[in-house]
This record gives sequence, C-alpha cells and structure tokens, in this order.
Amino acid sequence: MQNAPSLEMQAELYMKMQVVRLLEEAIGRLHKEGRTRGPIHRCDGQEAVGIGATAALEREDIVTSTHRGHAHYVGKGVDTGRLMAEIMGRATGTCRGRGGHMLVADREVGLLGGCGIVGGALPVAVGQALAFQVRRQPSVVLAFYGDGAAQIGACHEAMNAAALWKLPLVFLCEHNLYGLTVHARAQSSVADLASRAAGYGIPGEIVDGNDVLAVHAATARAVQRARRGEGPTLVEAKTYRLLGFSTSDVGGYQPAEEVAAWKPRDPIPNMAARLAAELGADRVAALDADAAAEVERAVAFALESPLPAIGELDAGEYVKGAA
Amino acid sequence: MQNAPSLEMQAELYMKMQVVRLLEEAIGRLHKEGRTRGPIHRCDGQEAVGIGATAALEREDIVTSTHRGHAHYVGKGVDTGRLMAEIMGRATGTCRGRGGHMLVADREVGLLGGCGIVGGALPVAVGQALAFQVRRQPSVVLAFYGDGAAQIGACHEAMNAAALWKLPLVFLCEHNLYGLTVHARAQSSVADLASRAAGYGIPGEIVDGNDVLAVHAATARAVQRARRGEGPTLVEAKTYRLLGFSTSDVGGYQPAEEVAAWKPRDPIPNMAARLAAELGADRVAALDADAAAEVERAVAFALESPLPAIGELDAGEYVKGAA
Amino acid sequence: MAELRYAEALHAALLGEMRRDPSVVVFGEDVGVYGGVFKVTRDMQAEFGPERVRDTPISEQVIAGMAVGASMMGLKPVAEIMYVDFLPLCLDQLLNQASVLPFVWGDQVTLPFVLRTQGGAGAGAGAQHSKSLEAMVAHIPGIKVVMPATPADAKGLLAAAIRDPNPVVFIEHKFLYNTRGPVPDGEHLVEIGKAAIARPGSDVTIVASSRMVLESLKAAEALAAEGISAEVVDIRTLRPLDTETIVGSVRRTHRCVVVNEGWRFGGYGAELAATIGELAFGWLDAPVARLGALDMPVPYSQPLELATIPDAARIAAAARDAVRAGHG
Amino acid sequence: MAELRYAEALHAALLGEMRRDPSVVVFGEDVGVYGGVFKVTRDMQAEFGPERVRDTPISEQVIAGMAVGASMMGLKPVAEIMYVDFLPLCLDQLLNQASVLPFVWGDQVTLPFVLRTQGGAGAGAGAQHSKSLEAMVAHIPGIKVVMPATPADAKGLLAAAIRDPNPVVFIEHKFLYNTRGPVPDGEHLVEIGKAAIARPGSDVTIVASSRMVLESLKAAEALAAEGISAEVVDIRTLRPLDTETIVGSVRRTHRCVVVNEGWRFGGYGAELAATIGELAFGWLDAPVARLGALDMPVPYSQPLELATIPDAARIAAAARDAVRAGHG
Ligand SMILES: Cc1ncc(C[n+]2csc(CCOP(=O)(O)OP(=O)(O)O)c2C)c(N)n1
Ligand SMILES: Cc1ncc(C[n+]2csc(CCOP(=O)(O)OP(=O)(O)O)c2C)c(N)n1
Ligand SMILES: [Mg+2]
Ligand SMILES: [Mg+2]
Repeated sequence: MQNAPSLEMQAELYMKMQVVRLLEEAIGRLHKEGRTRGPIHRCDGQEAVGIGATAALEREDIVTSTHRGHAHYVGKGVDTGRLMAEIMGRATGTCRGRGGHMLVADREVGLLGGCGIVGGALPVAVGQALAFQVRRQPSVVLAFYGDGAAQIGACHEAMNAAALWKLPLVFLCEHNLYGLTVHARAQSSVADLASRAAGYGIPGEIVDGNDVLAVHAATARAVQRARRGEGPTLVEAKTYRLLGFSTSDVGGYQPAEEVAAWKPRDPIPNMAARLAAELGADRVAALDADAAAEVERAVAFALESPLPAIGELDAGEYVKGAA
Repeated sequence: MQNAPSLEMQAELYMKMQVVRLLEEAIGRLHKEGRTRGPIHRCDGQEAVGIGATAALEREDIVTSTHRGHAHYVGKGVDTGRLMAEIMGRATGTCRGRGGHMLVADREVGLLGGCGIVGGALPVAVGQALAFQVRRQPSVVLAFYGDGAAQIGACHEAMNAAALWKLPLVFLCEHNLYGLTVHARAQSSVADLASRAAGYGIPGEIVDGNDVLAVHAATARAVQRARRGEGPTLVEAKTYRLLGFSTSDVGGYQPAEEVAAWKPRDPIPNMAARLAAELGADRVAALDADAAAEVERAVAFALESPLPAIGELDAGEYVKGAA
Repeated sequence: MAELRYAEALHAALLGEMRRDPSVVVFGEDVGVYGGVFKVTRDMQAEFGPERVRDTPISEQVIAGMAVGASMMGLKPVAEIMYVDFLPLCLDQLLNQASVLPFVWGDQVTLPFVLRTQGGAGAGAGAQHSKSLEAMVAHIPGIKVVMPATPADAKGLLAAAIRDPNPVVFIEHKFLYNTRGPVPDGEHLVEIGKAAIARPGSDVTIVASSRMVLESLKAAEALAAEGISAEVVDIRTLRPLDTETIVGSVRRTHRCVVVNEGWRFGGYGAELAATIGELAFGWLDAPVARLGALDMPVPYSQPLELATIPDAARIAAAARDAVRAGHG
Repeated sequence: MAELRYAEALHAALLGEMRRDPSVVVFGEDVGVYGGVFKVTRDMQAEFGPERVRDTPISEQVIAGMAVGASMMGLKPVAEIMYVDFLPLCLDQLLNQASVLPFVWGDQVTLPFVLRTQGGAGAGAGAQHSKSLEAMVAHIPGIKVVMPATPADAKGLLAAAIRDPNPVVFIEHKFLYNTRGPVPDGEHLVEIGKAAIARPGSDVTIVASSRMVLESLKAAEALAAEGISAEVVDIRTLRPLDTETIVGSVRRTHRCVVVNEGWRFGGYGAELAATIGELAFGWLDAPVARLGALDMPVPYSQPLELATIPDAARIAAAARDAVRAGHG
C-alpha cells in the first residue's frame, strides 16, 4: 500500500480511527466504573498519526510503540478483542494479561511492541532493524515516539546509530505539544523536532499529524527509502492530545483556548466530512456503525474472558530449553 | 582575557602547551618504567584545545573535563606539582591520591573536574551552570567532551536542557577523529558535530583545534555570549591525537599516512615558529626552558611526596555534619 | 498534631524547607505547573516561581546529574524521578558521580541533594511502573537511602534528608500517599539512620520497610489473636542501617522474619538476613525467614500481580512457622 | 588440552560459536578493528567482516537495546560493555526490556543474547573503572549472570551462554585475562547454573567467584599449612544459583566464609550468606563470615586501593576465626 490510498482504503483508515476512538471511549467508561486498572493513556485527537503511519507498512514490518499506543496497535492489525482483553488483564489477551495496555505485543502482526519507558523502545528498534539488515530481509521498523521522548538520551543514541548504519528504520515523532503535563516549550529547546534530523545526516519531514492521508504519504516515502537501503528518516507529525495524559490526570494545565483551537482539527470528523463528500453520508454512517459493532464485540469478548490462573507463575522466570 | 591575546599572553599560552607536552612525555617515561598505574590518556597534538579554551575563562568559571584532561587541568591553573602528585597517587595530590589522572579536581582554581565516564560530566555541568544562573553569579561553565562522547545519550540531554534554560555553559567538543580506536566515520553519523547545534537552537562553530589563538577566540565569544545570559554555544575544535588512546594502546588502527598528514599541524612547533617570528628564537628557547624546569620540579615534587596513609580510609563513606 | 495524608506530610516538609532555606530548589518531570503526578509539589511553583520549582524535560540523566552539579555549587536540590523504575536510567550519575566525587576528589565538594522517587506494586501499573529497586541504590556507598512508612516519618525524614550534607535517595510508595496519620506541626525532624519499633512484641521480630510495615502490622494483629506476640521493626533508613535496634530486637525474640517488597533474590532482605544471621547468630532459634517479591517481572493482571508480592497473610504465616520452628 | 590464557579461552569459545552459527554477531566499543581493549575479539572482524563484528558508537544504551532487539528477531548477539562500571548506563535496557519482555509479552519472544563485560579493582584504574557490580545485575529476574574464574570455565561458560535462550550477563575480570590454565580443545560446554568444588576440604567452606576464587585457593593453601582443611566452592553462575552444591558443602564443614569483590553492604555476598543461613541453619557452628570490598569508592592510590578489596590473607583470617568460633 505504498501509493496514494484508494477511496476504499481511505474508508478503512477512517474506520480504524473510529475504532480507536470508540475503543478508548469504552476504556474511559470502564475506568470510571472501576473496571480497568492502572493509568491508561488515550490518544483522542491523535488517531490519524498511528493509523496513517502503520497503513504504510507490510505485515512483516515491525512497529515499536509507546505508552500511548492504541492507534499503533489497531493500525498494525491487532485483533481488537484480544487487545481489549489484554487491557482488561484477561487470559485471552495478546500477552495473556501479563502486559497491560502499555505492554501490548502481537508477533503475528508485527507489533513488538508497546513500551512504558519513554524512549525505551528506540534502542530496541535499532536492534530489530539491524537484524533485518544483517539477515537481508526487506522489512523495516517503524518506531513511534513522542515530543517528550525526543529529549531523552536513548533517542539520540538510537538516531545516531541508525543513521550511521543506514538501518531500515523510520522514526515517527508524535508531537502532541505535551510531555505528560509539561508543554513542549518548557521541555524542548526547539519547536520543530525534525530540525534534529540534520544532526544525524538524515531527512526530516514535518507533516500535519491530524491528516491521516498526509501522515500516510510521508510515512510511505520514509518506508520506501528505508526499504531501498538508504537509511532512516525522521517524520514529525504535528498533532494534539485533546484529553488528559491518562485516566489519572486531574487537569488544569492545558489552556482551554488551546484545546478549543485544536478541537476543530480533530481528525475523525474532518475525515468523515471528506469521505462523505466522496462516498456519501450513508457510507460514513455505515462505517461508524461497523466500528461501533467491532468495539462492542471486542469489549464483550474481553469482559467474558477469564482472568489468568495464578498457577501459570510457576513456570518460572527463564525461557526453557537450549536455543 | 577576553580580547585577542597580547604577545605576552601568547607566549604564556605557548609555554602552557609545552608544559602539557613535557608533562605527558614525563608520564610516558614513568609509565614505561612501571612507576605509574592504570591506563593514562595523553593528548599529544591536542594541547591547543585545552590551553586555548581555558584561557578564555576567569578563575571563578568552572571547567568540567574528561579522561583526557591534562591540558584542561594545566590551562585552568592547577599546580603542576600537585597534579603530578595526583597522577602518581601521592598524599600531596590535588585529591590526596584518591582520584588519579582521570579524576583530578581542584576547587581553588575552578576545576570540577576530571571524569572517566565518557559524557558523564555533561549533566553535572548543567547543574553547575544552573547554580550560577539561579544564584545570579556571573560565571560560566566550560564543558569539554570528545567526538566519541558526542554520541552518548547524556550529551543530548545536557545540550537540550542547557539550551532550553539558556544556561551559562559552553560545550567544547574536542574532535580528534577517534573514540578509543574507532574512527569518527565509524561512530558518528555526521562529520561535523557542530551541525547538531541547530537541533538545540544554539550556535555551533567549527574552529581549527590546532591553532591555540583560534580556539581561544572562538571560546571567548562563546563565553561572552553565555555571560550575557544568551545561553550555550557548541564549539567544535578539529584536532588530532598523535599518539595512542592511552598507555595501554597496542596500536595498529591509526593509518601511518593519517598521522603523517597531521604531524605538520602539531600546534606546538607551529606556535613556536609564530612566536619566534614575533619575539625571537631566544625568547622561545627561554620559554621552552621554563616549561622544562617547571615539569622537572613537578615530577620531583611528586616523586618525593609520600603515599597516603591507609588509616584515612577509616573516615568512612559519608560527609559528616549537618549542612 | 494534625492528621495528614502521607503526600501532604511530604508537601509540608518540602514547603517548610523551601521557606527556611532559599538554596533549596525543586526540579523534575511535571513537578512545576502540575504539582507532581502524586501532587507532592502542589502549588509550589506558584509560591516560589519557576526558577526554584522547575519542570524538566524527560531526561533522567540530566535530572540526577543536575542534582550533583547544582549541589556541588551551593544549591540544595530536591530532584524527582517519577517512578523508581526509571532510576536505572540515571544510576550512572549516582554510581559514578554522586557516590564517587566527595570521597575521590579528596573532600573538596559535598553533594547535599535529595532524589525523591516512588515505587511499589499492586496498582495495575504494569512491569515498568511497579518495581521496588531499593536494593540497587542501597548497595551504593556514600548515598543514604530512606523509605518512610508513615506520614510523620515522611515529614521528618524528608526534612532531615534535605538538611543532610550527603546525597539521599528518598523512596516513597505509591500506595502510601493516601494513608493518613498524626504528623507533628511545624519543624519536625527524624534522624536518618535510626529504625523504629512500630509495635513491640516478644515472640518474633518482623523487620520491614515502607508499605510492608503496614502489612506487617496487620500480620502482627492477626498473630496477636492467636497468642503470638510479634515485634515490628520499621527500618526507615536502609543505608546506613540501624543494626543495633534490629539486632537488639532479634536477640530478645530469638526469631525473625524480614519482609521487603523488592525481588527476593539478591534483594535488600538478603542484607537484613545476612546481618541478622551474623550478629544474632547465637540468639536465633530458627532461621531468619525472608519474604520478597517473586523473582519475575510484575505482571499486569490483578490476580497475578497480587500473587507476586508479600502481604499480611504471607508474613503471618512465615512468623508462625518461625515461632513453631523455634519451639521444635 | 591446551594451556591457554583466560582471554584466549574466551576468544576460542567465541570463535567456535561464530563459525558454528551464522546468527551469532558481535558488537561493542572497539571490538572490531582493534579487536577489543582486552583483545578477546582479536582478528574476528578480519574473518567475519564488519557486519558480524561491529564497532559501535559510545552508546551503551544502544548496545544493550540492540542486543534485545536483534535477539528478538533471530540473531544471537554477543554484545560488549567495556567496563562493568558502564553497565549502569544501560541497566534500564536490562531491567525494563530484557528482563520484562519474554515474560510480560506472554512468551512471544526469546532474547538469546550475551552481554560481556569485565570488572574488578587492583589495577589503578580509579573509581570509575574498578567496580564489581554483579550484585545489581544478579538481582534482575530473567537474566542469567555468569562469572568464570578459570580459562576452562571461561571457554565452556561463554559457549553455553551464547547457546542459552535467555539473556546472559557474562562478567570477566581484568586481572584474570592473563592467567593460564588447561582448556579442553574443540567444543567445550559448561552448564550454566552449576557451581564447582575448586578444592575439596572438610573444616570450612569458602564460597567465592571470579578472581576471589584464586585468592581463596591461596588462602586454602595457607590454611592447609596450619592444619585447617578448607573447601573452596567456585559458584561460577551467580544467577540461577546452585544452592545445592553450596549448602551441601556447608552442611559437611559446618563453617562458611563467603567472599565477593563487590561492596559488602547489600552485595552479592549478602545473598549467599542469607541463603546459607537459611538452608544450613542447623548445621552451622559459627556465623557465616562475609567478606567484600570496603563500602567506599575504589581509591586510585595503590595502598588505599589494595586496602579496600578482600585478599588471601583476609580470607584466611576469616576462615581461621570461623574454625575457632566453631570449636568455641
Ligand atoms: C523514562 C521515563 N520517564 C518518565 C516517564 C513518565 N511519563 C510517562 S508518559 C510521559 C510523557 C511522555 O511524553 P511524550 O513522549 O511526548 O508522549 P505523550 O505522552 O505525549 O504521548 C512521562 C514523562 C516514563 N514513563 N519513562
Ligand atoms: C560511558 C563510557 N563508555 C566507554 C568508555 C571507555 N572509553 C574511554 S575513552 C573512550 C573514547 C572516548 O572518545 P572521545 O570522547 O572522542 O574522547 P578521546 O578519547 O578521543 O579524547 C572510551 C570508549 C568510558 N570511559 N565511558
Ligand atoms: Mg507528547
Ligand atoms: Mg575523540
């Protein structure tokens, strides 16, 4: 899917964004009812980044994600039922309930995987891309990271190494203007993180992160470059987190005007309008209904699933058997 | 000393470079005789960087150094006798023999201080500069680091933070073309590390690291900028390490042609020629003699000094008393 | 003496020291505008300004290194690492700078900083936000390590830590922030390096820290109902360790259970058990029982997670076994 | 059976595995063109090319993270961290990735990598290049920790580590590289998780690892001259620990000295002493004596440096005391 997406593909991108939104809204409700655990990080308003970028990948390509990964997970094709089950700590979850929402992985679809340590997956992504290069596999790694993560040491080490060795790796920065509660202007010495690409001798591109097609196109270019053996690209997607940093956010630091200014740029209604113009409002309504049904199924599956048995901890800490 | 140095000052810079060279040659001899311990890192060929840069500072300004710090130490004014004593592990050393050549510090002259962890002193330098800023002191911190150190995470974190807060800090990169044995082209994604400055929104300047006056001038500009409250500058001094990475280097990786190409750029004979033209060969010979005498005295002082008494370890691990 | 939450007690200590000493500065992720994710620095930026209460980038190495550098130059930083799970990211600064410089530079600098952080499992925060890593920090010479269990100690130990001329790593617990207790008003200092007898008893000594003190007290309550008198020692400071109080208790009770929320293997409990085994050798009627987390990453799912950490029931069982063995 | 230096034995093991299995790759600082600062990877880049034997930037986090990521995707990395003192720089990758992912991702990945490093004091390398940090790594679940003392074990354990499906941290000692010993030719594997009786004896057990095994053997020699028969157990693997061999020995000798070059407080010796105190409780005639480095940064100056680490004389003295106490 490396050319401009067909209308059918656009419809699918839209539906996937809608699935992410509805899934997170469901999580929000379950959280309020006390039925989920731990802080959960939603990406309301940023869905276009994860969905647009992952759509530029093949199944064999790998995605490394973050603490705010639901759009990456859904975009890469994780079954929503098993995803919700993982978030609910169920035995049927992608990680058998051991991971939780920040540590989702699904090897089958190339998600390896979520990471709750800011920037922690970037050195891992370097290793994954190295393996592709050394083994002459034509695959690439897409590594998501945030504008906050861009300030951490591991990010720098990973970019230098990937650029030095021309690894098949795309750095996708989701610049949503905030770390947890700290505004980018109080944590980054530069407004445009793409400006750092030059310091590694790689291309840096800024893209409208609220436009799923623009994100897709920019990522596709970067993926092609990586596949050609020309090395990494830094894609900076400018976006905004419309809600708090997690379910435990008590608010008070995102100025109302700022939220109000970004609200009209919400990628989902905008894409809905675009599609309605092309395919008709009925088709969009049908997509919405499909998304809602999928999320409903996923939540039901999770809630019906059993919790893991304590006995499985007896397996012990080590992987068994010689390699 | 913030204007172009007078001839007398130039003579002093020359003599200091010569002191460093002779001191390190003496260390080399002592090492061959088995009279020093551990790997010792000499900076033959790079003396102009440490001497030129530190000459742009006031006594109250702070220098953080590296594992290859002899020129920084001498430049900042550490007594050469106590320096040699520290390198020889004597009780009269600047750190009472506890530090050794990589961990020299001398608070009196603003050296705080040597560091054997590559890049490890850069976050510390951020803290020192922060203290100057918060306490409204007009001083600056000059932080040396190598082209190898530039690839480590701590360097990135330090540059972003210092730039963000406009701290009075000068990052001085000694680009000597090598990490330990790894050529810059095999460890840095870019040839010019000054190119990274733009990613932090700070000025980056490249300077001939083998020209002590050029290093001095560039550093002085950066120091002035920092003192004016305009924040950090990255100064990249291009130089070359004419000898091995340390006294334990067995060689074999620095191509003979490369060494031969840099040999004529050795800062000491070049500066000697320049000075001879201005002040006469006799004056230069006198400076050489002074440097030799100083080093001889320093070595004698160190060798005559006692080793520390084991009993002092009883003092225990903690600093005593309430603050 | 007001009744305060643990988080409020910490806030009160910090506020008191900030007002008392203008060289105290606070920095860390989200400590400024937001007031900290656990609200310990709430409203402080408004009172003291963004220079003294500073949000940092997500740069743990700089946070720790900055504490080293700034304290060396006369400030008294109280830096925050949001979760103890992130402490490994800046352990180099603790091991290779904070621990090293005062001694190795021949007493030319002191590093009066505090690094606050919090740990602990049970909240469903997953394997990367639930660890108890005190054993790693407590192994580092030259750095003091404090883990208060009560609101009063939270206040008194934090104030003492800020005044201490040495680096202090101050480890809070995410489950304690909302616990309440009486806290002395005004200036309140608790000496670092002194354990407390949280509950006196005569049949068995339970040595614990942080949240495990609360679980141990619950266990002691249950044991009392069975006629077993358990003494609970809250060590409070993990380094330097108050061996006198601990060993004194064991020499009286002749039996001992040590409880730590960190992984059992190579954990802090090993230091306790080894020290007690050495210094109370002739007094022990049963081996020192050592409880810790199961040796695996903390799983997310609640039943699995709770199965990995010690609790009152497991502590009581171990104490019962020790008492029985001691009579056998 | 050739007589090889420890460094040569490591080289032989690595070479054998590289030739046997094309998925084995080597990377780290200065391991390529130069062949490693301790020459363990000498000439390997010439044989296998720069893609399989790769010099890295000075980026410890990437070195460790790359081992995690590459092993997950089918390579078998043997990564090098030049000094164990730099391991804290990448401890996050060990604690929050390598330890966590296989278990927490529900067995979807294995991480068959080896992280080689070296530690130890006595060479005048200063406080930042002389530490023994095995206690920190041995506390991490899911990661095996190996510390060979002899050339034969260096070869056999490194080969076994490379074939192990789990992450293995392999800690060498800078003073052992030049020691010589008989090493089996060709393929030679030593099982990870098994201790060895380095010298049998009956009066006291000395439990040691790495260079301290050599010091313990010297001590045993000295003790033999005094009529004290010391058994020296070389634990070889620190995690998982072979408690059976160790406890079995102590149950026979009734007295025990544990020796570790790391700092004593909270060190690996605490785990040994605690385990022995628990499992050999009824058999011990004296408290387990625990020797470790003085709790301070390693000073540079030779007399100070040597005073901080255990040696044969101090080990012999502790063993003598244990035997006397046992008769008292
Ligand atoms: C190393 C580390 N430091 C701090 C945190 C706590 N934390 C979790 S998310 C977050 C903000 C991350 O900001 P960014 O990378 O921009 O991602 P976003 O939350 O905006 O998606 C912080 C500080 C963490 N998880 N890991
Ligand atoms: C964190 C860390 N990694 C590795 C080393 C080992 N080491 C010491 S010096 C050095 C090379 C440093 O290169 P550079 O920064 O360019 O300084 P130079 O030696 O050229 O002066 C290395 C890898 C170290 N001391 N610290
Ligand atoms: Mg963000
Ligand atoms: Mg260099």
